[in-house]
Amino acid sequence: MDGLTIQVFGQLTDIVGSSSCSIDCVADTASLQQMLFTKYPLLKQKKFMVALNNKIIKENTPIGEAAAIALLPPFSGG
Amino acid sequence: MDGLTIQVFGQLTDIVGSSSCSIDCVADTASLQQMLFTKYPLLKQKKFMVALNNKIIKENTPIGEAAAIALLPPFSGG
Amino acid sequence: MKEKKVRNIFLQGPIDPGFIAGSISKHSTKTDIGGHSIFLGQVRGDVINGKQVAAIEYTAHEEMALEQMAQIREDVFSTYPLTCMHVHHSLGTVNAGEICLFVFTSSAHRKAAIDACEDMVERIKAELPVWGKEIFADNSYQWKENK
Amino acid sequence: MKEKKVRNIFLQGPIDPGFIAGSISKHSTKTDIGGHSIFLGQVRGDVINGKQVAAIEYTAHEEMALEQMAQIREDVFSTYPLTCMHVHHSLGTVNAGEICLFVFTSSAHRKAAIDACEDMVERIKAELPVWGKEIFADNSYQWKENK
Repeated sequence: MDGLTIQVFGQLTDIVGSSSCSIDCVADTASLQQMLFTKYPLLKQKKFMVALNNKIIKENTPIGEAAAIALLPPFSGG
Repeated sequence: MDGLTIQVFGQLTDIVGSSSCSIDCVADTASLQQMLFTKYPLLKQKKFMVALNNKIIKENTPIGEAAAIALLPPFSGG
Repeated sequence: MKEKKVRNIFLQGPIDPGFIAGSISKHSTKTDIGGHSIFLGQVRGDVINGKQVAAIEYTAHEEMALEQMAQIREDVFSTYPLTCMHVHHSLGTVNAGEICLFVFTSSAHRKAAIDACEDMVERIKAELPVWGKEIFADNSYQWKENK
Repeated sequence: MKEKKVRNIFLQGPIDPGFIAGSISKHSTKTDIGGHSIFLGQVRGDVINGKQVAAIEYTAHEEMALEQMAQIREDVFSTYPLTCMHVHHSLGTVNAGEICLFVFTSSAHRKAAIDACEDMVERIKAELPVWGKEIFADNSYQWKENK
């Protein structure tokens, strides 16, 4: 079974150590968050949003196969 | 005794026929306006302000010697 | 308080986009600036009673306009925390599609520059003794009126 | 209704004032335009704990940013009677004093262009997944936070 590749942005790259990371497949975004907190405990102290297939997720959502997942800290463009 | 030279701007130049006109000396801005209305009756139909020495005049004001007088229709810059 | 210094704002003919670029470039040494707001007035080729405006010819009571502009500049500097401001207005003929007014404000944070620029544009249109004569393609004309 | 067309807004490195001039020039054929409003973001050389910001390095979730920008564009076009709008944002390194954001709106009468430009700037800063990393002269850094 393949894992998921997650794109990581902004200051979260300092915690993950890279602009992407891989984790085992998970059923939904709540489980994803738990798994990330286990793997990268410093993430618990950070504000960020999860995007699933380019949409920001506000409540727990199933993660399908080949899902595009991204972790987005507060924006600071412009 | 010298007359006064008056600078004329915007659409008022169409009435006066030039960007300046001369009139006899007058005591104050109210008399000036009367004299202008006599000389250029079409001015009565136009909105304009009188500037005396680069200040817009709101009430009757004495006109000194060598006064700079200008007739200013509504502005349309920009 | 800034001193009320009278500076020329008028130039003959249209304002060239290259002039605007030069003005922007000059601010790259001012590294306390975070935002610039620019307003540009462009001559519209309005069709009025079937005739199209080909150009506007601008005249001004220059001395009064520059004194009033100094007052506006002083007021705006005392209202907003601006780093700098620049105003240029055309005199003479400006063809439809060309730029006749360039207002440029800069500040550390965007809000001051944006609000000050809008304020300046409104005051320039309302308070400067400048007149525009709309020239049609057949050389007839009418005097412009600001709304 | 305009179609929600995704266009690129990103370019590598700073936005050159000559590019801005070129963009202004292109509007001279649109003689229904009476006013342009432009906002430019410039990188500030802030001093933070005794160290000066030398540059900001921008990254973005480009795909999401462009989709969101298409939404903003659609919303703004349906709110204001605009002739056109253009947005450009830097990616990569932009030095202090250089331009990193260029928002440009045009309309027949000034109010629409001015209000739309301000709206766009606020929404771009709040809604686009773009991040700035402030690089100090000694190559240390901190992540920028928008107020």
